[in-house]
Formats: sequence, C-alpha cells, structure tokens
Amino acid sequence: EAIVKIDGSSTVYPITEAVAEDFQKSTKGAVKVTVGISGTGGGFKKFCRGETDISDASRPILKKEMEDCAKAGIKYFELPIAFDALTVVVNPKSKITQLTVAQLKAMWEPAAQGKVTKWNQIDASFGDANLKLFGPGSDSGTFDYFTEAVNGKSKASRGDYTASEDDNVLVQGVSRDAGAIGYFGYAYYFENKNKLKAVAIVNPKGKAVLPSEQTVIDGSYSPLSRPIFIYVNEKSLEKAEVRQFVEFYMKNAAALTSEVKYVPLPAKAYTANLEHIAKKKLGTVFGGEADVGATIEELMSREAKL
Amino acid sequence: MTTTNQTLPTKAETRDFNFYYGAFHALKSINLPVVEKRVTALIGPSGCGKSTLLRSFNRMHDLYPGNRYQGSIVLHPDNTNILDPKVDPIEVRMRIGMVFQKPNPFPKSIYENVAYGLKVRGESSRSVLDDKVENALRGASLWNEVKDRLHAPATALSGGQQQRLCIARCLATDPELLLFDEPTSALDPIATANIEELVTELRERVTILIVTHNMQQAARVSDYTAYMYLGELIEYGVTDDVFMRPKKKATEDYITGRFG
Amino acid sequence: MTTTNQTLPTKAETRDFNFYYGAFHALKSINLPVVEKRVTALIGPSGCGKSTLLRSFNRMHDLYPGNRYQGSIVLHPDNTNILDPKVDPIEVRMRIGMVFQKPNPFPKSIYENVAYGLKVRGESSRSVLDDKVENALRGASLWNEVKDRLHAPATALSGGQQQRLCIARCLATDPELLLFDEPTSALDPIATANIEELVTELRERVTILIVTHNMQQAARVSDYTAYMYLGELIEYGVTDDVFMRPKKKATEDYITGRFG
Amino acid sequence: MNQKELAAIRGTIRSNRRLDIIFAVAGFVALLIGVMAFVTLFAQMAYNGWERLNPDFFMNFPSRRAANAGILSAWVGSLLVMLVTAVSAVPLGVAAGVYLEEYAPKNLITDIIEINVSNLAGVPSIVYGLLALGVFVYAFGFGQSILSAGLTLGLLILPVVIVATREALRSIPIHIREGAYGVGATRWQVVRDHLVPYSTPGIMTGVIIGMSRAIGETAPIITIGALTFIAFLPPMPISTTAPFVSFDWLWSGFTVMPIQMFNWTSRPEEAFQQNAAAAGLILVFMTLMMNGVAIWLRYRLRKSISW
Amino acid sequence: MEVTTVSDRLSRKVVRNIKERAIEAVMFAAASISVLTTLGIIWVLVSESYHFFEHVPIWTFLTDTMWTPLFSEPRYGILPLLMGTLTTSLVALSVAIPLGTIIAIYLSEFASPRVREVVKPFLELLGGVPTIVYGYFALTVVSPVLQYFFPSLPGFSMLAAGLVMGVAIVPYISSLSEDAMRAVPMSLREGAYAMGSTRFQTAVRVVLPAAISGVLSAYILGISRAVGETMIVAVAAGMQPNFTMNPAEPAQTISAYIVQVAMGDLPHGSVGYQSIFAAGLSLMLMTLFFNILGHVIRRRYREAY
Ligand SMILES: Nc1ncnc2c1ncn2[C@@H]1O[C@H](COP(=O)(O)OP(=O)(O)OP(=O)(O)O)[C@@H](O)[C@H]1O
Ligand SMILES: Nc1ncnc2c1ncn2[C@@H]1O[C@H](COP(=O)(O)OP(=O)(O)OP(=O)(O)O)[C@@H](O)[C@H]1O
Ligand SMILES: [Mg+2]
Ligand SMILES: [Mg+2]
Ligand SMILES: O=P([O-])([O-])[O-]
Repeated sequence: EAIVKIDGSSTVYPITEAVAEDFQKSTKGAVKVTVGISGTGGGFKKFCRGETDISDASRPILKKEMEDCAKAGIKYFELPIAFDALTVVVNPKSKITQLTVAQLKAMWEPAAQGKVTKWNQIDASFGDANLKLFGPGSDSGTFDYFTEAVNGKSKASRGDYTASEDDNVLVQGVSRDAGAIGYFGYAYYFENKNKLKAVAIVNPKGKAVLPSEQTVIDGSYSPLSRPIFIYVNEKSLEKAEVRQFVEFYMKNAAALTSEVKYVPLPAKAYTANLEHIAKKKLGTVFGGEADVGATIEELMSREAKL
Repeated sequence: MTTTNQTLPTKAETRDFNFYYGAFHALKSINLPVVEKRVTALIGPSGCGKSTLLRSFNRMHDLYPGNRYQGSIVLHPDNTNILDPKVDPIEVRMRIGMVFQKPNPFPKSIYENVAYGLKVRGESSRSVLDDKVENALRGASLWNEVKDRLHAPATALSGGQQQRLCIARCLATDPELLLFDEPTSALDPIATANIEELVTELRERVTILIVTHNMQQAARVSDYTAYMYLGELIEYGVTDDVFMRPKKKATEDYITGRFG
Repeated sequence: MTTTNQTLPTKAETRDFNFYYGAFHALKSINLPVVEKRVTALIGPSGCGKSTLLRSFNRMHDLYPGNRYQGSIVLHPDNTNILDPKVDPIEVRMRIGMVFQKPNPFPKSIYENVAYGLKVRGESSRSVLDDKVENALRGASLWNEVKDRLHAPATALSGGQQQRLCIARCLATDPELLLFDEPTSALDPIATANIEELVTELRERVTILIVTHNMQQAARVSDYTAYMYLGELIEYGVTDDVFMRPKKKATEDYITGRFG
Repeated sequence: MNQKELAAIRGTIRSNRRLDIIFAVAGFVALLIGVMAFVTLFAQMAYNGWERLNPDFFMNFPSRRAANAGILSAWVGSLLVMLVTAVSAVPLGVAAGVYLEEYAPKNLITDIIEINVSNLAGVPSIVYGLLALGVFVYAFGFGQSILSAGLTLGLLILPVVIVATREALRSIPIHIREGAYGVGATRWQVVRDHLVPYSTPGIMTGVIIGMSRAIGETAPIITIGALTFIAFLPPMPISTTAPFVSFDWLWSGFTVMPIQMFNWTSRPEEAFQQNAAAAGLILVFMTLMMNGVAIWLRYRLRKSISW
Repeated sequence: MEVTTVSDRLSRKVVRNIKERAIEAVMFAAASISVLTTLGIIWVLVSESYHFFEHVPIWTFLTDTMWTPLFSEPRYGILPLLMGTLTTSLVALSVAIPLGTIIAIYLSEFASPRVREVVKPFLELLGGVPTIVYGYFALTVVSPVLQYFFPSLPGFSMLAAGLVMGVAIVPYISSLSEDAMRAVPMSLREGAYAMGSTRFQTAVRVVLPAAISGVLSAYILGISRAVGETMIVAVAAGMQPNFTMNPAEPAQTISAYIVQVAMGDLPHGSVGYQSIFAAGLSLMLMTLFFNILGHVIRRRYREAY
C-alpha cells in the first residue's frame, strides 16, 4: 500500500493539495496522498513522532520541535517551496493607500492596546474614523511572522483585535467596516479584490510597494513576504512513493503555486532543493529561530543543522 | 323514564340527550332530572356511560376533539341549555363544579388550591379570599386538619384529605350544581366514610349528582337513583324505590349482584 | 382462624405469615390454608392486603426493593417453604401461575404468548409446543375464537379474550396453583361471566386462589372464602358459611355492604 | 344565579379570554420565528449551493478547482464514522440503560453512575475532542483514524442512547414485566424476550437523534485532526479473497462532511463558497433524513405496540 | 409438573445463576463506561492543566483581566473568556428561554394535535442543523441585517452569535419542556378547566407549575449547550478575548479559544498549548456546576401530581 502522509500548516495546504491532486492523477491512483490541516505546530508534533512523511510549515521549525525530532531520531530535509506575501488591506472606502512599517507598528504594537483607537492617532491626515483591526489568530505562522517583521518581536502584538483562523472571516470583517485594516495571505486579497484594497508598504529602501508576484520575486515587497516550507522525513524518502512525490512537487511547484495565488520561488530554488536532498543536506538553516527579510538566495546558501 | 316526585323543583335536566365519542354512540336519548338540593346517584356496570353523562354537565368533553353532544341539558331556574354552542363552556363550568375519581389537587399550597377558583373569577382582595377559603375548608370538614399549614403543599395531604380539598376547591366558588365522579373509589374505608358524611351534609346547600360503582354507597347517600346500562337510562326514581322495588328486571339483576 | 374441612388435602398454606413494605406492616400473622382442587376467594375492602397476600405466593414482591417476608408459605406435597431464601423464586413461579387484574398479554402473537412459559422452561420442539399451546387455549375456552389467527398480535383481542389468553399462558405450563388478582375488574359483564365460568371449570384440574372485590363473584365461584381487613385475616371458611352465617360482626358488616 | 351575577361572570370571562388570544398570537409568532430562521437558513444555502448539486459533486474527490471538487471522500467518511459510532454507542448505551433501569440496586455506585450520565449529557463536545486527542489518538495510538473519530462521537452520544433506552424501558408497563416474571422467566429472559424488543423503536429514535447530532459535529473532529485532502476511499470492508472481511478501514485516515464544509468556507476563491453551501445543504438534508426516520419510527411505535 | 429431582433442580439453578450473574456483570461494565469517560476527561484535563498551573499561578488565572497566552508577553487571565462565554450564553438564553417556553406551552396546551405532530419534529430538525452551518448563517446573514439596523455594530459581535445560538437552542428547550408538560396528567388539566379556567390560566397556573422540574431541567440543558457551544461563536463572535459584557462587542469564548488553538500552529507541550486544557477544565467545571444545580432543582421540585 503506497501512501504519502502529509499534515501541518493551513497556509501551505492549498499548494500541497494541488500537488497531491495532480500527483495522484499522474500515478493513476497507485500512490495515495493524504493532507491534513493541524497547523504548523500540530503538524510538527506528528512529524516528530514519525506519524507523517511530510510536514507543511508556514514558519521554520522551532527549537522545541527540533529537540522532539532529535529525541525520536527523526532527520529531515527543509525545502522552501513558495512565498507568501502578507498583504495589508483596508476597506475600499478608506483613503489610505500606503503605510510605513513604523505606522503599522504604531497600530499593532502591544503598547497600542486600548490607546490607539482612531486613525488620526497614526497620522493626522488619516481622519478620525475608528480604527478596527483584523488579523489571524495568535497561534498562526502568519501572526508570528507579521509581529516579528512589524513589531520586531515574534508574538508581540496588541490583543484587542478581531482574530480568526479563517481568513475569509477577516475578509468579511474588513469589507464591512469603513475604518478597518487587516492582514492575511496574498491569496485572500487576490480573490477578493472587489471588496478590499491592498495597501502599499514602504520597504527598507523607502519605496512604497504593492504586493504582486513580480514585487515578491524581485525582493522589493519587503519585509512582508516570507518563504513557506515543507519538511520531509529522511527515512520516508527511502520509500519510492515519497521520493517520487517530492520530485513531482519540486517539478510542478512553480506552476501550481501561481495557480493557487501564491508566489513561486525562482526556478533554480526548486532544483537546489533536489540537490540538497541528493547531497543529504539535512536539517534547518534557521537554527530554531524565526528570521525576517532573508532573501531566498541567501537561505539556500546557508548551512543546515539538525 | 319512571315517574318522580315532581313537587320538588329540578335544578337541571337532560332532554333527549345523546352523546358520541366520534362514531361511538355512548349515550342514548337520556332524560334525567336532577332535583334541587338533593343527591342523585348514577349507578350501573362499568362502561355504561355514567362518567360520560356526568362530564357532559360541565362540558368536559369539549376538551377533546371528535366528541359530539345532541339534545339539551337545561339548567334552571334560568332555563339555559348548557350544550348550546352559544353558551360559553367556561361560564358553564363556573356555575357547575366537579370532583373527580382520583383526587387532583394542583401542585400548589392548600390555600392556593382553594383560592384558585376565586382568583380565576377575578377576586383579588386578600381578606375576601381568606374568608372564603376558610369557609370552603370548613364546608369540606377539612379546616381543623389543615388550618395550621395552609401554605404547605397540597400534595402532601393524604388521599382522603386531598379529595376533601378538591371538594373545598369547588365549594369556595359557590357552585349551583356539584358533580362527583366516583369520588371515593381511590380511597380507604375511613376516608370513604368521611366523604360520604360530607356529601350528606352538603346536600343542604347544593344540588349533587354523584356517580358510584358501589351500590351500598348509592343507597347510603342518595335521594334519587338512576340506573344506566349500555348508554341508556334504564330506571330512575327515589333511591329506596329503586333499591327495594326495582321496576325493571335488569335493574334488579344488577342490584342483587347477578352481574357486574 | 376458623375451622375448615380438614379432610380435604391442602395444596398450600401460610403459617404465621407477615409481610412488610419497608416499614409498613401490610400483612399480620396470616394463617390461611388453600385446599387442593378447590377455589379459595380472598375478599375485603380496598387496601386490606388481598393483592399483597396473593402476590406473596409467587414471590412477586422479590422484584421490588425493601419488601420483607416473615413466617412461611408451605407448598404441599413436598413441604417446600417457598419463602425460604434458599428457594429460587423462579422455581416458585414455575410451579405457581398468576393472572393479573388488567389483562397483560405480551405484544407478540397469540401463539408466542401461550408458548412463552414453555420456551422459558427450555421446550423448543415445535410439535410439543403446538400441542401444548392448543391444549392450553382449549383449557381457557379460547381455542375456537383464535385458532385461525394464532399468529395475529395478542393485543388485537378484546379485553375478555386477552384475559383468557393470560389464563391460557399460565395453563400451558401446568401450574400446581393458580393465582387470580381481580381478574374481571377491568372487564365488561359478558366477559366477566365467561371468566367466571372458566374458573369454575378449571377447578377440576388446578387449585385456585382468587382475589375479588365483588362479593357476588366470590359467592358464585368459590368454595372457600377468606375475609381480610387491615392486613389481618378476619374470617375463613366454606363460602356459604361465610356469606350466610358470618362469625364476626366485621365480616357481616362488610358483606351486607355497611361499608367498603 | 341571577342576571347581574351572570353579567359579572361574563365580564370576567371576557377579560380572561383576552389573555388567551394574546398568548395564542405570541405562541404563533414564536413558532414563526423558529420556522423562519430555518427557512432563511435553508433558502440561503439552497440559493448559493443549488448549482453544485449534480452527480459529479457526489462522486468527485476534493480538488483545488472548485468546479471539480466533490464530497465523495467526505460522505463516505461520514458514513463510516457513523457506523463506528453506532456500533460502539448502541450496545454500550443499551446495556448501560438496561442495567440502570432493571438491574441496578439503589446504592452509592449506581447513584454516581446516574448523576454521571446526566452530567455527561451536558459536557461540551469540544471537551470530548480533548479527551479523544489524549486517549484515543495518543494513549491508545489509534491516530487520526475513522476508529478514533467514531469512538469519540460514540462517547458523545452515549448519554443520549442511555437516556433513550431508560425512557423506552420505563414506558413498558409494570404489568408486562410481572406477567413475564409470573410465568417463571429469569431477569435476563425478561430483558431479552420482552424489554429490549418492546423498547427497540424508542431506543432507535434516541439513537438516530443522537447520530443526527453527531454527524454535524465539527469541533471534536477538528481537535483530533481530521484530514482535509483525501482523494481515495478507505479500504473496502469486504473482499473477494479470504478472509473476505477486513477491518483495515478502521485505521484509515478520513474526512467528514462538516470538516469538508469548514475547509471550503475558509478558501479564498468565491467558487468554494458555493461548494460549502452545497455541502451544508446535503449535511442538513442528511440530518433531515435521519430525523425523518426517527419520527417515522416514533409514529410506528405508537401504532404497533400497545399495551 | 414434571418430576424433577431436587438435585437436578439445584444444578439447573446454579448454571442459571452463573449465567445471570455474568450478564449482570457485563451490563454493569457497560454502565461504568460512562464513569470511565468522565474520569478520562478529568484525567486528560487535569494532567495537562497541571503543567499549565506550574507556570501560571491559579490566582492569576482567576483574577487577571487579560488573556493573551500566545503573545510575547503572555497574560493568563481566564476572565475575558469567561465573560465572553457568559455574555454569549446570556444573549442566547434570553432568546431561547422565552421563545422555547412559549413554543412549548403553545404546542402542549394551545395547538391542535395535528399542528403539534407537524411542528414538533420540524423544531427538532432545527436542533439537528450542524452548528457550523449556523455559524456562517450568523456571520453572513444575521450580522449584516443587525448592522443595517444598528450601523455602529461591528461585523463580529457577541450579539449576532448569541442570537443565532439562541435559535439553535430553542428546540432543546421547547421539546423537553413540552415533553414535561405533556406528562402532566390530564386529570390536573380537567381539574383546572372544571374550575372555569381559560386555556391560558390552565397552562400558566396549573400545567407549568406542575411540570416545573422538567421545564427547569430543559433550561439547564439549554444553559449547558450555550456555554459549551463552539462553532457558532468561533465563526461569528470575533475571536477576540475581550474583558467586557457588552454584547455589541466582539469577544472570544472558552470553547472558541480551544478550537482556535487546536487548529493552530502551537508546538505541543508549550504553555500556550497547555492553556487549552486549563480552559477546557474551566469549561467542564462550569457545565458541571450547572448540571449539579439541575440535579438539585430536580430533586427539590420533583413532580408530585
Ligand atoms: N374518550 C373516549 N373515546 C371513545 N370511547 C370512550 C371514551 N371514553 C369512554 N368511552 C366509551 O364510552 C363508554 C362509556 O364510558 P364511561 O367512562 O362513561 O363509563 P362509566 O360508566 O363511567 O364506567 P366506569 O364505571 O368504568 O367509570 C364505554 O364503552 C367506553 O369504552
Ligand atoms: N408497593 C407498596 N409500598 C408500600 N405500601 C404498599 C405497596 N403496595 C400496597 N401497599 C399498601 O399495602 C396495603 C395493602 O395493599 P393491597 O394492594 O394488598 O390491597 P388490596 O386489598 O389488594 O386492595 P385493592 O382492592 O385496592 O386492590 C395498602 O394499605 C397499600 O397502601
Ligand atoms: Mg367512569
Ligand atoms: Mg389489589
Ligand atoms: O496554519 P498556519 O499556516 O497558520 O501555520
């Protein structure tokens, strides 16, 4: 019975699902693939117990999880597969078109809790509408990354915003409230362009950039674009079907990623992934920490550690 | 129909009264007078229609679908036909009280039970209520037993006390006619004796129609007796006559216990 | 206790039998013989303990918590004390059958009802069952009415037929003693007459103990009568004697209908 | 009674009657609110999901393309999970109900069991999810399998089955029991030959109502972690080769209808919302059918078994 | 009867008794499963919460007014979740109890048997609708409608979630209350009607008090349902731990927090992950409290017709 078991992040899920669907078709059903959504953390828990072959992750593996894997003797490859461009959106009625990271911080930092409640507290020109914040739940990879990038510290955020695991719920919220602002994955913005307005983010070079495939790949949409990953169990790769699946993944990731409205990596990144496997470049390049703003080239060249 | 002592006023009477449970013809052409301030007993074997007849007097059958009255039951002195569709059954029930086979006190205090009918009639003055409750309980020979615990739940009383409470509940509203459906069949001998005594006393104040399956009881408490069989009124007359000199063979068979 | 015709063998007897519902002393020192192949009637006002006594004979009280037997009920000829804790109540019930106040056929077919007792005893041969079912139904004078629809549901029978079915259900297992608890009180006069006739016939084959609240019935069907009052056995004797020449004033009062 | 008194009585009755009418209207309005809520809810789903209701939708696996995506793995998964739920909860619940009603002596232990059952009926389903995650998924090592999910929902509906069993048993008149004991049946014979058969329709009603609740449960299944993409069916329970029956499907991964719906509602593409509405419609229809069967059974029960 | 020797009878009896005992033991075991379930729940909740309370003093847990266990500066005060739970429940119950009771009275005392036969199953159906369906109904239909009337209302609010949850609970309350009222013997109603009562008087003054223990049990079950309801509030109430009892604001309930984390990204074994068990324990204790209350009420007002 050839079966590939995958679980983990809800952010990565659409890509893996697309790959799994096409892969199954290409093998005419000889290999079965299952994909679950337990969240990146839940996925790693299973992965490090040897219950899954592949784990979807919207953030790098953390120290605690590395230890768990080490304890169980699980070795793994870390393969970046796409970019997710965190998109800041406002209600279409809003006059806002661009924001700086500092302004985002003023809204979202823990100190703002209960105090920053009007747009004009950010900038006098923004009007006196009530500031209504929407964002992903505090246990998601998206939240971790955004807080790290904007507030300088992972998980540092004000708590009085409407949080949801379900990004559509956030779309609904922002589209209904004139003073609303929120952030989530690019795909949700793309599919709801008629209800939302994306905000250009001023990058470290001082240029206001809107998210798009182009701006993400060329690195100008910064700091809010992040790589997402799959982690593959080394032992599982000894199984023909898992190896076959991973190869299929890397070959088709670019096309499928665009199709589900994520941003693909440059083509050479996918071949590099396969090379890393061949060269047994095991482990993570992050050392158990989140990392903001690294380019894909830089990541690929780093030394991996288990 | 047999002759009856027509010099006494009748409180009510049924005229060519028929009753149907759906298609089932339960009462057939009943003509029964109920003499004022006297006790009339309805006897007959199980299923002959005693309860059906009694319950027609306060339109209890209206509560269930498919029942049908035919003919009339006239209430004197105002000559109201209580079966007339124009007559409000609630009005009928306010004038005619009923005590059931199984004591059915409301799950409230003793006081609330007795005051219930008065409150329904819109009485709200505390002192009037207190007075009438006391009088009704005295009337039902229950006052002495319960006067110290008027606010205790009625369901804590014994069966016989509960039945007297139900009688008091009716008495409180001064009914013109009081219906009893086998009021003692669920009670022990001592409670039975109490209720029988009470019925005898009450007759001075109110007209009574009582169903009983116990012929000795009928003989003891009633002035007039009606014998029914299979939905028909077979014989009606002064109690002593019906018991000592029944006119019909069927009545005699029943009374001497040849069946039933 | 009165004297009785001691020349006839007794099938069973209670000796200094007391019964308690929890703390309530329901039966007080009862000494009652049950003469073989005769009908013994238990009479007395409601609540005097007739059913309680009858149900003790097949240990029905074992089914509910808190009940307590004292003294003995001896079954002849083997002299078993059926109340002995060492005696299995199931065994007692296999020897002594009981027919209840309200007909209680199982909601199964007529055949299944009658065969049930046999199946419980492990009988599984189809032909034996067929035979015994037919005999039992004949014994209960029901065969002719139901032979064409043995597999129809028993609940579709009329009340009287249901009661005869319950009797057949007992007869099928050849009980040594048959207990009847007011078997006709839920039936109409015609069905009542049928059952009474049946009881008279059965007496040739089986010993019968019957509770009835109807004195005429007791007089008609029984050979011996026991009068109970407030948990005590007041008088016992040949039926005619008890009815015509009661020894106790209490018995006479009850029989002549002075109370109850 | 003189005319004046009569008039007074009529006045009282008239004012009493007014409340009657007011309440009848209030009752009707209250009912209407309930009915309207259901109708709007249903209409909204029907409006959104109607187009997707075609045979392909039932026969397709999930897909990234909304138009190709179907609920095959979801409804098969729901069916199999319900099977495990029924097979685990019914015998246990019936046995427990029979024990409590027919066997249990009145003592501390049975008191505890009794209070416990009524308490379990009120425990939030998400808490069952936490239990299942700790016990079935990890401690017993069943993983995120049909078995784990079925047992979880089985425990969830256990109190419903127990209560329904007890109620059905209680409605069997005492004289039927006495009749059976009277001919010498043992307790087990009474239970087996009479009590259980006669209470079957009542028990079934309870089971189905419990199951129709279980089939829509989302939270506990999320906590144990149902799969979302599964484009194949669990192994067949019956095969043509020896040993003919297989229980491999119990260990198989799965998804269920509410999870599939939940997943679709959280997709960015608008088209998936239609799928979600269609799946919701089918889910409501499934519970509707189950409830319908329960109602029909109850009706049959009233007709067929009379005492 | 056939002649069976005493020894034969005795041996049959022994076999029978062993069989009966064995069957009884099996059934007892089945009944004990429910206790095992409770013990299992308690074990799972307590053992994980234990680690949680090693990090977080119980006192802080009970009194802090902020719940941000997953933030960089975590605060572990259950009060905001508790208030969210209570507020949504109160909104729901203030819909469900009056509506459910009125419907029960109407069906039991006013409606014709035909209407009852049709409507009651229909209502029960309403109780069978998956709550996830209700959740999206609250978010996509009820919230916008409410916002139309109260423009200042946010898109997520305890009000919208609570109202829909109330509708979802109505069937439990109406169905069980109606059962209790149906169980009141006809003789009591006849007694009331015979005194000249109208329908309403009979229903409210006699039938309802007589059925009070059943009706209160139905309320208690409704409360348990409201307190533990997950998907509706998870979708429509806003998932924002909010120390407020104002239903016009978004908030998070205990149950919603649990699903949020269960679907999320947290590494197992972290304090954040353990926090869901502490939350689950609080939830369990709350429903336990209401269930015990229900038990006491049933004892106290047991029907005595
Ligand atoms: N609701 C009903 N629907 C149909 N038939 C009924 C109904 N109630 C009573 N009957 C039938 O009407 C007949 C008369 O019944 P009723 O209750 O008046 O008898 P009864 O003389 O009071 O008997 P009992 O002494 O047993 O109380 C009986 O044949 C009975 O079966
Ligand atoms: N289960 C019980 N628990 C407590 N007391 C009981 C129980 N059953 C009967 N009694 C009491 O025992 C006494 C005898 O009851 P029993 O049923 O034997 O009377 P009975 O003579 O058969 O009356 P009836 O003619 O009404 O059937 C009564 O006072 C009754 O209240
Ligand atoms: Mg009657
Ligand atoms: Mg009796
Ligand atoms: O499921 P996540 O993408 O939030 O890790």
